[in-house]
Amino acid sequence: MSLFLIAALPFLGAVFPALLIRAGRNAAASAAGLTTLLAFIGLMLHIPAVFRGETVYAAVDWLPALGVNAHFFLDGLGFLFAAMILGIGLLIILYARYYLSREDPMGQFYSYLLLFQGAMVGIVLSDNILLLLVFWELTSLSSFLLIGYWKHLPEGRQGARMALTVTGSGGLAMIAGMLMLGHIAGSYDLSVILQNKEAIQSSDLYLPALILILLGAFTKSAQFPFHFWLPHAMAAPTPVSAYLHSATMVKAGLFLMARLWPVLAGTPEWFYIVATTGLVTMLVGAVIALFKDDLKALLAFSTVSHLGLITMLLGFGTKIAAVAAVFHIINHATFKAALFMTAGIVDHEAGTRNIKRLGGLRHLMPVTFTIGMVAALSMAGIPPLNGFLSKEMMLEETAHTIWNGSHLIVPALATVAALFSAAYSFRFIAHVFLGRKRDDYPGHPHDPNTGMWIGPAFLVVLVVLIGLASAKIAGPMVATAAGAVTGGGELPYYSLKLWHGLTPALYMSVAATIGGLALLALHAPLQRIWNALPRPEAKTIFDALIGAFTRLSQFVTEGLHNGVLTRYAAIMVAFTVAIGYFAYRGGTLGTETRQLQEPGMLPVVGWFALVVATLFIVAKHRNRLLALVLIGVVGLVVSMAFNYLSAPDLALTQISVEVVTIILMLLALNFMPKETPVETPALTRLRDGAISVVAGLGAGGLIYALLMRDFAFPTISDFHLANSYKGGGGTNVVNVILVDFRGYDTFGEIIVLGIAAMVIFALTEAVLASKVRAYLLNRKPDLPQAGDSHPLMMVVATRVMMPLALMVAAYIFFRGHNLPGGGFIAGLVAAIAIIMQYMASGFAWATERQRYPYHAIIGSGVLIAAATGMGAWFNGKPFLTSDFGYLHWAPLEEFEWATAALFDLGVFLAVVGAVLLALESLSRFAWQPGISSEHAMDINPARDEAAKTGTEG
Amino acid sequence: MENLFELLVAAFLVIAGIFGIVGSFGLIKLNDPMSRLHAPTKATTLGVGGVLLASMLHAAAFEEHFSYHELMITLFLFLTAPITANFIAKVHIHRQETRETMPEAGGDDHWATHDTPEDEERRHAAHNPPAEE
Amino acid sequence: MMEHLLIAPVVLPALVAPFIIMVLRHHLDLQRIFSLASAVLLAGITLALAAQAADGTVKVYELGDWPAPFGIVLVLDRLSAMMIVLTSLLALPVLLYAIGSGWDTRGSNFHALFQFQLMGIMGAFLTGDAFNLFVFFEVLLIASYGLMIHSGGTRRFHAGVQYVVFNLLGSTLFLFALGTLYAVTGTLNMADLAVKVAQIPAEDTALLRVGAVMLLLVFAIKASLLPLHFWLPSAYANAPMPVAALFAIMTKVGAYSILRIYTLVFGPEVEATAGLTEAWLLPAALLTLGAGAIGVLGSKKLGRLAAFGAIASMGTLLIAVSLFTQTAAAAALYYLVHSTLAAALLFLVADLVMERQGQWILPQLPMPQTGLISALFFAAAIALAGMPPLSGFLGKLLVLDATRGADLAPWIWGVILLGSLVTIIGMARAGSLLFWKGHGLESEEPATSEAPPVDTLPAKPAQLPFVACFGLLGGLVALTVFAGPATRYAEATAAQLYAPAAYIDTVLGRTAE
Amino acid sequence: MKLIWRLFPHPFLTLLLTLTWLLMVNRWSLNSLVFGFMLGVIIPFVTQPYWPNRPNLRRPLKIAEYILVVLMDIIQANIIVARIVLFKPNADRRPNWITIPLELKTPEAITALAGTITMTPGTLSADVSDEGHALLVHCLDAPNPDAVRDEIKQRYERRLMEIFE
Amino acid sequence: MIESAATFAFACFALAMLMNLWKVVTAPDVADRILALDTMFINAIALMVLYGMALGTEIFFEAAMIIAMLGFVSTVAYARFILRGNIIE
Amino acid sequence: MELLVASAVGILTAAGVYLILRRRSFPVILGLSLLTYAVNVFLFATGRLVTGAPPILNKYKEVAYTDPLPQALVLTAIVISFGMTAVVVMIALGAYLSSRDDGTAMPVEADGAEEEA
Ligand code: NA
Ligand code: NA
Repeated sequence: MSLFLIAALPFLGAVFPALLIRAGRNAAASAAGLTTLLAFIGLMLHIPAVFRGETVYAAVDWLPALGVNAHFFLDGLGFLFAAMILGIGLLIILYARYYLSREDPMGQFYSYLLLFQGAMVGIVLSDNILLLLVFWELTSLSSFLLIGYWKHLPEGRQGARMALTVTGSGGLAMIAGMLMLGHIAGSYDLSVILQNKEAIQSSDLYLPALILILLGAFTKSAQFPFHFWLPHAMAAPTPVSAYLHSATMVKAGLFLMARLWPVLAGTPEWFYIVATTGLVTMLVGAVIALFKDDLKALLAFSTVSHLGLITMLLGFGTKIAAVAAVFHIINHATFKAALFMTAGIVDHEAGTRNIKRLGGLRHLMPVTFTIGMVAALSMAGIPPLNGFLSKEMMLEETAHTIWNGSHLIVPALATVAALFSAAYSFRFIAHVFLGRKRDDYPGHPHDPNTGMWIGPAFLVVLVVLIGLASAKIAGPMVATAAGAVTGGGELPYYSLKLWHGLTPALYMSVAATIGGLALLALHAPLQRIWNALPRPEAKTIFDALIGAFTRLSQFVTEGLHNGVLTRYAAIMVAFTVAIGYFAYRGGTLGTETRQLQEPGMLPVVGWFALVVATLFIVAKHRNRLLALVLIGVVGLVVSMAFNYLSAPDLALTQISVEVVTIILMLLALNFMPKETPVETPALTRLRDGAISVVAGLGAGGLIYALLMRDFAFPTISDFHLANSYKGGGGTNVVNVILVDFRGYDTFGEIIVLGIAAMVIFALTEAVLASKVRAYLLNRKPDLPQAGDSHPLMMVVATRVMMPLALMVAAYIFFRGHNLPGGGFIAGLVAAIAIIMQYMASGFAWATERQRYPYHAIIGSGVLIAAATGMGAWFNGKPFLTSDFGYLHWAPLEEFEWATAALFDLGVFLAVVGAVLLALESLSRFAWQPGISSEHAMDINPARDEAAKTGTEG
Repeated sequence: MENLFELLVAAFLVIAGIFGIVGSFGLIKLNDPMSRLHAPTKATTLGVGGVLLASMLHAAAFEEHFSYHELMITLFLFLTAPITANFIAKVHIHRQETRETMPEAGGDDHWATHDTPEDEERRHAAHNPPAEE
Repeated sequence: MMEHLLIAPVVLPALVAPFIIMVLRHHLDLQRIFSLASAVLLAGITLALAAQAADGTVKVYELGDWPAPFGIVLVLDRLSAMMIVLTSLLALPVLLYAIGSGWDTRGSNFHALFQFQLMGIMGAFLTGDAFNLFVFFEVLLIASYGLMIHSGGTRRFHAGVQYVVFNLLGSTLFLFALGTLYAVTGTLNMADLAVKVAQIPAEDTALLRVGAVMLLLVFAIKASLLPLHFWLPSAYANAPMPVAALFAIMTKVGAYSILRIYTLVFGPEVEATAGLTEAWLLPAALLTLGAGAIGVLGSKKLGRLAAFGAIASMGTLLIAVSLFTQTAAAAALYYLVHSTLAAALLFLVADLVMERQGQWILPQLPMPQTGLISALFFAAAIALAGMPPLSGFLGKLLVLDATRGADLAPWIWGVILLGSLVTIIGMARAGSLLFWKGHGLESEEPATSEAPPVDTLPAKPAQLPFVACFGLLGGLVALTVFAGPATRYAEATAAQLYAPAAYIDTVLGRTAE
Repeated sequence: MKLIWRLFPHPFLTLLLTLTWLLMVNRWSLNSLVFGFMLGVIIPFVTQPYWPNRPNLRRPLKIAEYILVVLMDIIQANIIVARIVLFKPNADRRPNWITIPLELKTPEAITALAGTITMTPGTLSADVSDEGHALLVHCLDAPNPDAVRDEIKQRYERRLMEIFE
Repeated sequence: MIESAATFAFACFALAMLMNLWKVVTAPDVADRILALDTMFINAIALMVLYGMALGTEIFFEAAMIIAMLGFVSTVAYARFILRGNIIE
Repeated sequence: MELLVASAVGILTAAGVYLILRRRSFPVILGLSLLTYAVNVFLFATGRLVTGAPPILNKYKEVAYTDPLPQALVLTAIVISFGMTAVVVMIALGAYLSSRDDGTAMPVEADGAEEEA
């Protein structure tokens, strides 16, 4: 079976349980089990090749640009792990089917489990370290889901987050390490990397890469000081613990160290980092395990300890140690998974995992007892079980290891660790199963049904068989896997048998066993001492750290993004000025090429008016109406300046926009406070002043520098001047640019205006649909109101003004192409003509007389502009290509027509519609029942007269 | 002839300038707000008017074409100036005066600026009997 | 008519929107149909255009039949094609979501504004003229203002004020920049600017540099580069979430513009603008990522969490952009597509949660459809945090790989990896609180102070929102599975960007020499 | 007839608008005339709702006379007022309110009167009474308010009565 | 002669504008400020027409005309705001 | 003349920025208006300052014209900023009416989040 399929099957399998759960728990379990079995069988089909020492490949390029590719390979090491993952996986699936209760969402469970399984298989089959990383992080994520599976348990959530944090961060470090490794080797493919030992070990990046990769491995394999997450992950359902935290996931780190052993091991750095970490972990784990009362915690720390053992062996860097490591991996997987399942059974049946409440179960659960006892003895390293064999090999290796010149320290510490290991194993047997039967178990302990014990039983059989006939049963596997770990070549001599003679290891082993028994006997007093000792509680520290970091993040985030626009804007302006100045300093400023022009009297007066008005706005801005009046001065002066400086179109536009803007702001100000309070402290104002002055100096200085220099190149507007009449049919070049050369800008611009009006309309609707409406309806004016809201004279004047203004609008519209003006200004003038009616005769009266909805006017404007633009298509020309010509109808003189005028009409309509829709929307805020009058003017003697005589309405 | 036109144009300009400045000077000099309101009328009428006349004359005499669109400006100013003056006067009446400080409103009760919503209702009731339209 | 296809992405929504306003203003169903149909058609058009651009040809559309640089031109190359395709493909699920969740009925003119928004974005991606870029920035911004405050509400209004004011500052800066560039070079067309900038005399570069850097800052505001990012959290967190999802592309407009202008006009080999960005852009990008990641962990509300997620992803993207190398650009482009889809997905999922439980990240009673929603949240979270197996991880690897030679490489790596870690911790915290903790809550006092009233929840869960979410997730999966072809396109695009001669010659109508 | 009224709701306005067009284009030509007239027809038609009732202008010729009188008065008054502003100390000035009872009834006529008063320097229409039967005028310097009132009524209101009512 | 007369007129209206400015910023009452601004608009018209005459161009006519029309609108708007608060009701 | 224009731009910018840094929406909008003036004049001035040469083609004689392009750009900018101003005024009003608070800072909110260990 292709490696792809083997790797993919668990993922496919992850889909089914979730889908099939409606069909029942058995269906979900079967689907999970069958896909796993299929993958397992597929893997077994490769046995002949693997045991011949061949490597099976499967490769598809995924992201060749980066070197992340779906390259898989299967060698002895990969086979060993894949077999473990799939094989134990099968047993776990079976076990879990009976372990989980009816309330647990089983479909989810199997989905997560198979997701995890797939990720693990992916890790061990990857021939590409980046692909391996993908699977690596995926194990972290899927284990997060599995640990937190029991959503009602806070320990589950916390354990899940802790595991994710620790293993996830290690994984991220590993990413960096792997990228470095791949960089040194020139490829991310393992098969290439493994050939490059010299290059890698001599590289400057070796040490950083090594440390980063080991961070990944150590966190995953719960090595000291990252071991603390593993016990907390035990909040997961026991099948998960058995699978992830004994057999598979925690072994991923070991796998990785084994995988990269050929290129990373053998250096002093490797030895001191890896072997030391392993040794310390082994010792620490074993000691803590002895004093844990929770069965699963005991097993968890024992796992930590055994993982340390294997790590230490890999760290020794010798081939024979590597063989021992491989062998212990196999053995540990068998007995530890069995032990977890046993613990799970005890928990399930007795209703507790607390050793203190157990004991004497041997009588009630004989099958479970047998299984647990054999597995625990193996863990203790008692012959003839498999745990004894690999422990002997370990002890033998430690005896030959020199640590910083010392021959003793490693074997001594290893023996102590083995001693504790034996002790907690014995305790597992003695305090759970042996002793007198109790009558206060929380549950009713009895042996579970076959489905639950068959799995651990099978493993225990393996434990015994490997112990008795290791060379036959485990020999080929160990050889093949160890061969792969050590990177081919001849393995040194070793033998997997029970009796090697009176070796140092045997003495150490005996010492450990006896010592273990002694410790068990002394357990009660030791426990009291242990409990009295102050010791750091990893979870507390971790929680405190994470909590502090979370609170710090909240503090920083809330503090930095405190919602104060003022500060955001200040930072933005200051940053801009600083960067602008930095950019300026980095270049050279050329010499001035233009002369200063002498200003006449008018510019000086205008400048003075502008500056005075501006400064007074700043000084008096708290009086909002006054500020608006002063803004009017500024607008007038700017408009005049445009006129003076040869920009009549701009002057027209500026002044018309000005008026509409002021109307708009007055409409809004009606509802807002009329005064701005003094809020900012003087120092803040000083800071703001400084920022403003600097910004002003920047803007002023920049334009001054620009004004004193000519264009570096002829400008493109020479073309516009030259072609405006010939090609655009107009003599007002600004207008021709607007409707022709850059008509597309104008198209965008009217859309902006149209959208603005729509937004305002939508906002009005939203506000008036909210509780604000009630407030508005009952709102009393802020200031006393004068009478006569629609004065007679105003009404009459605007009635005359309106047609006149529309005439002006028409005039400005039609001449715009050739003289100052155009659709935009015309639109504003027309809009103002209608606004005058609103102001004079009132909102209700004017609205009633408005025949065309403003939405439609805007829409038609945009559509006309667009349609004019598209019209060119039928001429085979691009969008917005204009055309013009001359018509002659006797007796009239010839006159010019231009499609640009049609486009300008679109502009005109859009502007009219937008301005009026915006103002009309704003005006609706003030509407209150009873304010609408049926008459245009409040006071009209003619009407009163007519009412008296009854002649006219 | 040309000299005459020149003289005329210059005269209009001088007159315009004088009245223009008088208007704005009055704004500063006059000491009560209602009086100040009178000043700008000068600038509006003879000030701008003089300039416009000068401009028209100048165009006709020296630029060989008649120009009368300046009249449009006059038209607008004449239409609008009374209204602005009226409004500013109303602002003053509203803010500085009360019904009591104002002269009699002829045969009527008070001036429109001092109208209250109640007055409005009263008028409405008197002149628009429910039967009407 | 096929030669006019290039303008279609702008003209189509520009026609549909006013049509909706004029004719369909009171017919919601028809609005939805037209809006959707337009979005589908737009997707087709952009895909057709992408097919045209895929072979590396540059297509130019001279508006008004005026040649560049005198008129405005639209330019289609791989980059613009990619961006418009991304936009239209993002728009579809977002629109589906807005319709399915009923967001489009909670205020006026949603569909017209949506179309205008698309028009603005398309226009910005397609234009070859610097000032026209400003105009379309404004189109997309003003439409976004409308969409952001769609349906109103106090906090939304206040956030709207901030959003608009800050962006108006940005628009002002844009004009200052364009004015400066025009005053120096006398042109506005990007290709022509490139030609002119390359010839600027070495003794007169100061003003050009100021213009160039101001332009960059404008784009940086859009791209939410720290410390110009302050507008984003409140705006996105308080916008309707489907709108925020659409906004995922808006930050990319900033990133796009930086890439475009700083390869075409102020490319790395242009001497006049040498040293303009090196000292500060990359550190700022690193800080952006940091601020985003910390924000994810430090967010008390789901909307803010998503917004900071978006900032973090922009940080990563800007790191790649700021290196200004071809490889980094390729990585940036791949990551850009990813982060757009991922951020959009997160916003939509956030809306699913907020519809049911309110905005606070608090333990709550189990909500309807928890399973699906938590799965989607999980996917969005790992995507945005850059965890495997989704494309975020690949994108991050690409960025890390591309930054290997950089001076600040250790910093870059450290920040990206730690950023991922902090992001994933933050996401895990939020997810476990929202989806897990509530299971123990039944007996306790329910913390439903912020939860929406029950009657706003559809009795029968709407299918469309989930379809939309899975659509986006499908996009992420496709981007992961087809990472090979995707990166090949990104590389080709980057190659085209870093060899601008063809672009310039085509636009200016010069025969390639 | 009705149709014609509908089409030309304000015939004088049409004339005025045509004239303004010709003024604005600043050029007498058939084209301008035709175009101005077209607009002069269209615009009153379109804006008719905003000016529902039609003021009666009985004696158009009187309008010309009125305008001339007012223009002359403006010039005269300007000089007087300029003197006041420039040379008369504030203390010597007698600003005053004047109430002018109105015989005019139509709003158009009242507005014309008020406008005239304002445009002739020295006087200024400030308000109307609450029922529209009196006009409030402010005088810059009116030692004798009654004289001013009578002159206004004589010179302007009487003429306007002839024109409008 | 015309030139010196025009200069005189320029000076007058410019001075008038400065006086208006003075009044706009210092007047005690907002009504006076509005009045001064309105007068400023009128002086601006005069200046604009003068300037057009001086240059011999008609290009400033529209601006002057529009200001004549719009100055009124903004003045009325300010005044209405003080009178009624709401300028469109 | 250049000095006048440049200093005017500078002063308008400074005043605009100062007002934008105020804490209430109304002065901020005033500030935006001033800043808009500043940038419009700035943009306009990039065509350099020319008096008496408007870009209206004279069919009859050869005359100099000022640069028309910046004028067209400013026109577009004026229109756009008008639309933007209208919208921001409206949103500010909506914000004020719905909370009776015209500050530009986000209103302080009761914290609904609780810490989890
Ligand atoms: Na054309
Ligand atoms: Na990210």
